[in-house]
Amino acid sequence: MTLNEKIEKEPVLRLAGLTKRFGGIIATDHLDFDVRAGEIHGLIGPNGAGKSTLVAQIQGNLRPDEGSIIFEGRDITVEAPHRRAKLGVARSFQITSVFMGFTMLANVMMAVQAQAGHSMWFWKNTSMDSSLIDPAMELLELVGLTRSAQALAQNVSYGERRQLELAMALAMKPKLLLLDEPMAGMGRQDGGRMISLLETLKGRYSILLVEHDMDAVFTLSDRISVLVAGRCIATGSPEKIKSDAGVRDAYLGHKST
Amino acid sequence: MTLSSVRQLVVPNWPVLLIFVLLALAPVWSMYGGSDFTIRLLTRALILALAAVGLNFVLGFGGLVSLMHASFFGVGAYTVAILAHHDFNGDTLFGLPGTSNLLVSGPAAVFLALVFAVATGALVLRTKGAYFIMMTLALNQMLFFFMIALQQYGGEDGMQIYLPLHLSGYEFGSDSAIYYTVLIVLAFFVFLLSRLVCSRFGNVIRASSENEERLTAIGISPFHYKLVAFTISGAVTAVAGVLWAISQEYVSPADLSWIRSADLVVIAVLGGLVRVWGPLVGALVFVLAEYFLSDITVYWQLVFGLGIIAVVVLFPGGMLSVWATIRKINWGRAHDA
Amino acid sequence: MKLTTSAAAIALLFAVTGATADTVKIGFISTMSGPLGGTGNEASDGFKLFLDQNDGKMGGAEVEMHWEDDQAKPDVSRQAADKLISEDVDIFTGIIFSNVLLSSIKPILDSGAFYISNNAAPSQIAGKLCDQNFFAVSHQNDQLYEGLGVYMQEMNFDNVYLMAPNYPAGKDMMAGFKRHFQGKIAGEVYTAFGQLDYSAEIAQVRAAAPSTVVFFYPGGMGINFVKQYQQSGLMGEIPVYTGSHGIDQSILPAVGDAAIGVNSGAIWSEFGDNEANRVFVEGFEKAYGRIPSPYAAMAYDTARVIDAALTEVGGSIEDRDAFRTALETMDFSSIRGNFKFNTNHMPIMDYYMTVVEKDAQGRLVNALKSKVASDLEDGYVSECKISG
Amino acid sequence: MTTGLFVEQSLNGLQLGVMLFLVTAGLTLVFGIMDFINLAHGSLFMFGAFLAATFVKITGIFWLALILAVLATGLIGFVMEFLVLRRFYHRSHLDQVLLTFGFILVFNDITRIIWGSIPLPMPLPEILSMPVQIMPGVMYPSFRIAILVLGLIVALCLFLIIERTRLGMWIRAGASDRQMTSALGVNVGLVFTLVFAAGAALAALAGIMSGPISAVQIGMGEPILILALVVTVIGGIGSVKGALIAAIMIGMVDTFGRVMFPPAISSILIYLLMVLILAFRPRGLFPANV
Repeated sequence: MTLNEKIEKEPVLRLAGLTKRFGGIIATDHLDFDVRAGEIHGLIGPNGAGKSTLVAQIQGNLRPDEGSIIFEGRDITVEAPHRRAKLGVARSFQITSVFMGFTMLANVMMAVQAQAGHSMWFWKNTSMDSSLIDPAMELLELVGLTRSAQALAQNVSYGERRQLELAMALAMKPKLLLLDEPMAGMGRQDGGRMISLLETLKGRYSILLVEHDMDAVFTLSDRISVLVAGRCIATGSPEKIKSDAGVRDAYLGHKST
Repeated sequence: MTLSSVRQLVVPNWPVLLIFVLLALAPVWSMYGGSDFTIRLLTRALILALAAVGLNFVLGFGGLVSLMHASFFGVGAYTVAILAHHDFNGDTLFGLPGTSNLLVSGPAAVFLALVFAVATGALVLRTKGAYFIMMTLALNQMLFFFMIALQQYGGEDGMQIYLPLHLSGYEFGSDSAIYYTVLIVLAFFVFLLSRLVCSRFGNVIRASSENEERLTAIGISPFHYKLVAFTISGAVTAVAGVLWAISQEYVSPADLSWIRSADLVVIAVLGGLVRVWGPLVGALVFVLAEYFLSDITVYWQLVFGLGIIAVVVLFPGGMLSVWATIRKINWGRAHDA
Repeated sequence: MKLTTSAAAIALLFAVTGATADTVKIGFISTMSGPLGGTGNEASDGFKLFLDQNDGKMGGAEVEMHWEDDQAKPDVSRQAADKLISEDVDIFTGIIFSNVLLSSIKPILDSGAFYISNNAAPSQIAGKLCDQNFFAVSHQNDQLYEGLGVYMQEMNFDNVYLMAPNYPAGKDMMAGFKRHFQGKIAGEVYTAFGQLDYSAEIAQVRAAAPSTVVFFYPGGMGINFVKQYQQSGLMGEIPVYTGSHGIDQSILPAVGDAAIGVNSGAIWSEFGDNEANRVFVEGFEKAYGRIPSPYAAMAYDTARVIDAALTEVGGSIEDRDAFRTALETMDFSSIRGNFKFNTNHMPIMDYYMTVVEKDAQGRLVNALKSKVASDLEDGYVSECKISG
Repeated sequence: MTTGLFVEQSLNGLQLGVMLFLVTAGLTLVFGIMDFINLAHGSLFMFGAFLAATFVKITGIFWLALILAVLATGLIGFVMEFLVLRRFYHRSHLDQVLLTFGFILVFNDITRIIWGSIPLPMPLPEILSMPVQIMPGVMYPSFRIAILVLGLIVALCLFLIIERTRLGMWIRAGASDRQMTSALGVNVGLVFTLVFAAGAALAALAGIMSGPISAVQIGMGEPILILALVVTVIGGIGSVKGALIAAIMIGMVDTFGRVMFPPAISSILIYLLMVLILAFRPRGLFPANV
């Protein structure tokens, strides 16, 4: 392996021995795991496997008990969530979490503004600030929300709000995108749109995709990891995971047969 | 109804211009047919409006229900009064002479309010929701009891300002002069804060009231922004306190009681939180309703209370939403037809 | 608010028809609404009684009454004062609380109107900041306790324990007491204003074992204190004394039998033996169905002072100097007995001792025991320089 | 301070604390379970005292009046909840504050229209009118001992109900997760109405018991309300255990503070305590819904 290759293979995110306990329950159990640059890494597992807990630890809302989180070669285990966001860890929420009283455009503008890092500006009216509006409109176009840009987030459909989540995450020019069930609760049509949207992102972003929709995960992912009871029982290409006996027993068995 | 659903209400900004024009004409009207008292009454309403506009910056836009804004009001008023008191007595305070010059005591009042707001804000902003409400109430009570115990400045009796307050020699000769000063200061801060809420900083404040978790996830830690907003808000309310000292020539602990804080919240909510100038409507309604109702019956608080309940039940967005509601009805009709 | 009494209505009619020359405008600002509204209503009832008994006239002049509610808030009182000033009111009265009075008194006096106080008269206004147009019919604050000090000094009380709320009036009252009382003070305790529970302080009293307790607790605080003191079983062991208004009819029914045996000073008593007082007390009981409190009595006496001075000047207040001279020099017989205005326009008056007992009908009353001081002056008269 | 005096002051603090607990219990339950800030809780306290004073006058029997007034106030609470308040559980705290602030104004004036503005008499029940000796040389008012005992009984009953009964289970579940509770098929609306009525009855009980030792007057509920809110947040919103501990803490601090410090300090002591506790524990001592 050449040096160049080694650098290329140095993952965007690496978890080493990550452990999180809630009382007697172990939600994350000495987990070793990585996300490589430019890949979509699917994360699946039955309910209660500890997927959301893991995402929260990577984002910083939960502090792990043991182990470390390395982001682009830098230990961010104890970094505050807004600092991680600044470094390039972006997250979309499992339960939709946007600024409900803002318009769709204002939501994305907020994220663009946060990324730009100049928020102690007191005078300039942002509703005419093209340095916020233009990138925000571009992102809305990317996720297909141009038409509802002026609608309040609380008045649009659930699917559109999920798309908005994605646009906000992208606005942060993330180096790692944490997508926590982006298709949850979506209808067939919306779900299909989301899949093709994520496909266009493939290769441009490093993505950790947590999703229940197996079709989506297997279509989109470069690699897939299977989480059961806080442990990673298998990692590999979709084909490899499909044929893994252990995975079938622990997880796929219930669903696909 | 949450703040975010109130934000659905479509309220245009032009009525505030109309209100200001009418207010600017009030002294002319009072000269022909009205009475001087109208000006005094409106002055009181406008000062309370400014105090509530200051409060509304954190209440309506930051979602922070502060019950300590009377203490900022009091800091403003007492600073002016205490400096004037030492000027009258010809003695000193911490080795500094007193003054009745508002160009000195006014900035001093605002500076003290800024310091007080930063110190208390750093404490209260650690808490949320009902705990925040109670933290602010407690701090307000502490300052209130402190001023009551401070016999040197009148204790519960309060203190009269005996020397005329002036701007480096210019004295307010009439009630109208004070009125226009108050009106201009109010207009200035309404404009200033209107700019502020639309700025990047304002976006962060509004976003923090919507969803702090989301804000953190996109890389902004709201604490410092909220602290800056809380400080600005306190300072604006302190400016109202300074105007209060000018207009009343008397300050007392009653001016910073928690009841005054609650009044300011009522004024802001009654007017409407979605616009910077909402509290102006609230203050006019509050002061005029109190005045006319108390002329009609000793049980006016009963009527007033029922009025508050009615507004909360029927118009959750305050008086501003009366407008939006009417518009909605008209729109509905047009749509049906 | 029962805004327009018949008197005011009639007066208004006259005002409209242009008979302004013989109309006197009186502004009565008091605490009518809210939790503290009790005393203000007592005062306005007393004032109204006089008008009702005299066909709405004072000294031959028609009276145009302007009733205003101050809600016990200084800024609301100031607003009411501003309004009445703009309506050219001649005489102001009615305010109960010192801080409320202080917020409004400067603009009132600046307007050239008179303030004739039925209750509030803090030490500033009796001394350094006295004014030629400010008169107190009722008392200077300290006077409510000065007579008690005189009495206890004469009776050689010793080892006395003082208790009052920690606010200016509380300090004034105790200062008034100590001005004449030279005996030993066993302890002096100031409690938070508006305190509800006094058990801790009462336990301290028991531990200090004084001969007597002198307390000043107005309104609800008085009800709390006296009830709790009686329940602690100390009432029989360590007698309690209070100044005038200390255990009056505005709180006595609420305290109930617990108040029996409380000694109280008094600048006025419902049993005062003079014709004017009988007219007042009987008239009040008939009109309102209760025993008048000193707040009602002082407002009634204030109305009588205005009436007497207007009589002197022939019913016109246009000549302010003449009206002032009348107030200063007239021979006025108060419902309290001897009375005249001092050079600082505070009253010079007599002082009585009373004790709470049950009367023949089983009602609690402050039974009159003795007159303990005559021609009592306030302590600030030397500080006042009213320029003629 | 002698031992006797120390014991007496400790009893005073404890009794004040238990009294505060009686007022706070209902407030913190309503606050915790329905997420509703009820500023009119103080008005219910006042109604309890006024109604009891009236029933004492009519019947002459304190304990009968107590029961009648508790029931009547509970009924008032029931009606309030049923007609208006239940529509506000999902509204913001701000709207709730404003609504119940309006209720305070209305209730104060209604009280004045019915009973007039002069405070009402409320005598001690005959058997508790004399102080008793609790230690050599220490006499203590028997009625205050009754408050202490009653308050502790109420605390015990509340614990048993909340920890041991099905209703209590719903209440605990409701306090931590409302949606889950309704998913369990519990008639949440009914539970809420009952809890509110019970809270009103407890406020009334506190008002009645404070009647014989303090003034039964308009506005008597407001200072108590502020103290009850302080106790609520120190204890942790929704926690009955927290309310009991915080109430006794406040009672002790206030009582000894008044004896040991000048009034300028003692009057802000409890607020200082609250600010300090919340600065380090922003959700109170015993946060109920984690």
